[in-house]
Amino acid sequence: MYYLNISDSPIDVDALYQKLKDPQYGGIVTFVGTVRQWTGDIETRFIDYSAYHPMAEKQLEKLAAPIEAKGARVVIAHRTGHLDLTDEAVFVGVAAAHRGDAFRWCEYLIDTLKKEVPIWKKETDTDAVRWGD
Amino acid sequence: MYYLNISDSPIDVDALYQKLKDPQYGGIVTFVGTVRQWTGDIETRFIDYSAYHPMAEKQLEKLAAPIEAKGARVVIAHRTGHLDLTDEAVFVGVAAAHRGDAFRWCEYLIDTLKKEVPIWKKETDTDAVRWGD
Amino acid sequence: MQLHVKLFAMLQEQLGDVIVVSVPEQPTADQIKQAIADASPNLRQVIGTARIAVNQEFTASGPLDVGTDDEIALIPPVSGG
Amino acid sequence: MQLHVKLFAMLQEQLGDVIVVSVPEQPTADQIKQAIADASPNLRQVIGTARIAVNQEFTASGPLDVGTDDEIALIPPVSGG
Repeated sequence: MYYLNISDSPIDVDALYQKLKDPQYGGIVTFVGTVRQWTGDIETRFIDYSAYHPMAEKQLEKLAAPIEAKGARVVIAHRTGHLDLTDEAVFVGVAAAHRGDAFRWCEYLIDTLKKEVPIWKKETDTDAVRWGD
Repeated sequence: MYYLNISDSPIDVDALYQKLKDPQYGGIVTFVGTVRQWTGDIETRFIDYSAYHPMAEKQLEKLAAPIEAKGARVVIAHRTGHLDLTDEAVFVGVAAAHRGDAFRWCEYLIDTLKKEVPIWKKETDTDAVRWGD
Repeated sequence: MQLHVKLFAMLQEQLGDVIVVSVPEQPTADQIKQAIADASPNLRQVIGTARIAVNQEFTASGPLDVGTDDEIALIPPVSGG
Repeated sequence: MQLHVKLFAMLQEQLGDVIVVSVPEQPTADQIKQAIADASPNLRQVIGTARIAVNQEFTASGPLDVGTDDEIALIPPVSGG
């Protein structure tokens, strides 16, 4: 069964990874998005993430359910609040019997999360504050 | 700089993940292959992996170097010896500025590792012992 | 009909948690957005790129069967991940 | 010329760590494999699917400039990962 979490707590990558381990799966693909220092010439100091919580959680369920229905396991966590450089903002993990599926579904989940889940970043860069990306 | 390891020691997923974190990278994709219980009707009890060590390490370097030359970081570990169900056999991680690249390169690395790196598995299933897959 | 519309991100910073707008019965999402933009013309561009959610679901085009009991939200382009 | 060829996996289990075979000067990989298969006919099939490595590099087709100082290995289909 999928595990989904949006909260201000730091993302514990190892604990989330452990939720994906199971004798029935041979391949586990994870994506972790961290706060990057440079985007071209723009230097980021920190990021604040906010969410429309109940809707964001519903949207994650809509993403996870069809992948789980194919027999895989899905773990997604997104952090909100204040994040410093290299802090994990998002974890998306898929465990599946076959690795090709795990790669495809993990990338689909992060791509779709970035379009369909109401979470916003407010980036404090050295020169300005920027919403979005 | 890449980190490559082939040894009998258990794979410490979290320690390997930590090697991929860096302010210059925003996306980290990892693949972990674990010992799966069922392959169709065949039930696996445990697996022994062996390697042609110096050549396997050279082959991993040949895989990692061109990806690192594109500005990414590569971490690969393969365990040898006796592995039980759910034990990690292989870890392949790529950190890159952009997540699409990280997904592509991680999958390329595991696909190529499975074809070009002299490591062998001897699977002890409930009905028979099988080499390869 | 008056609707309470939840706001988020830069719109929340500029306009507060909720904006109250007057719209026709069974408004379309575009009519709701238009009413918000009319009240905040300097934010017209970002409001234009936002989507309307009703009861925590993105809406399709066409008239929305919404009343004062429904939870309406204006969702600016998301940027999680 | 006599070559010492390292063996791995199921071939190592069946035939030991090293097999010594006689091959022409500048043998091709296929000639080395053929010499090993001639010595172990019941393993002909797996030897046929194996590759030859010289000094820890897979070989291309064509004559190999190998002598007794080179490290020759017979690499059965790999199955790591």
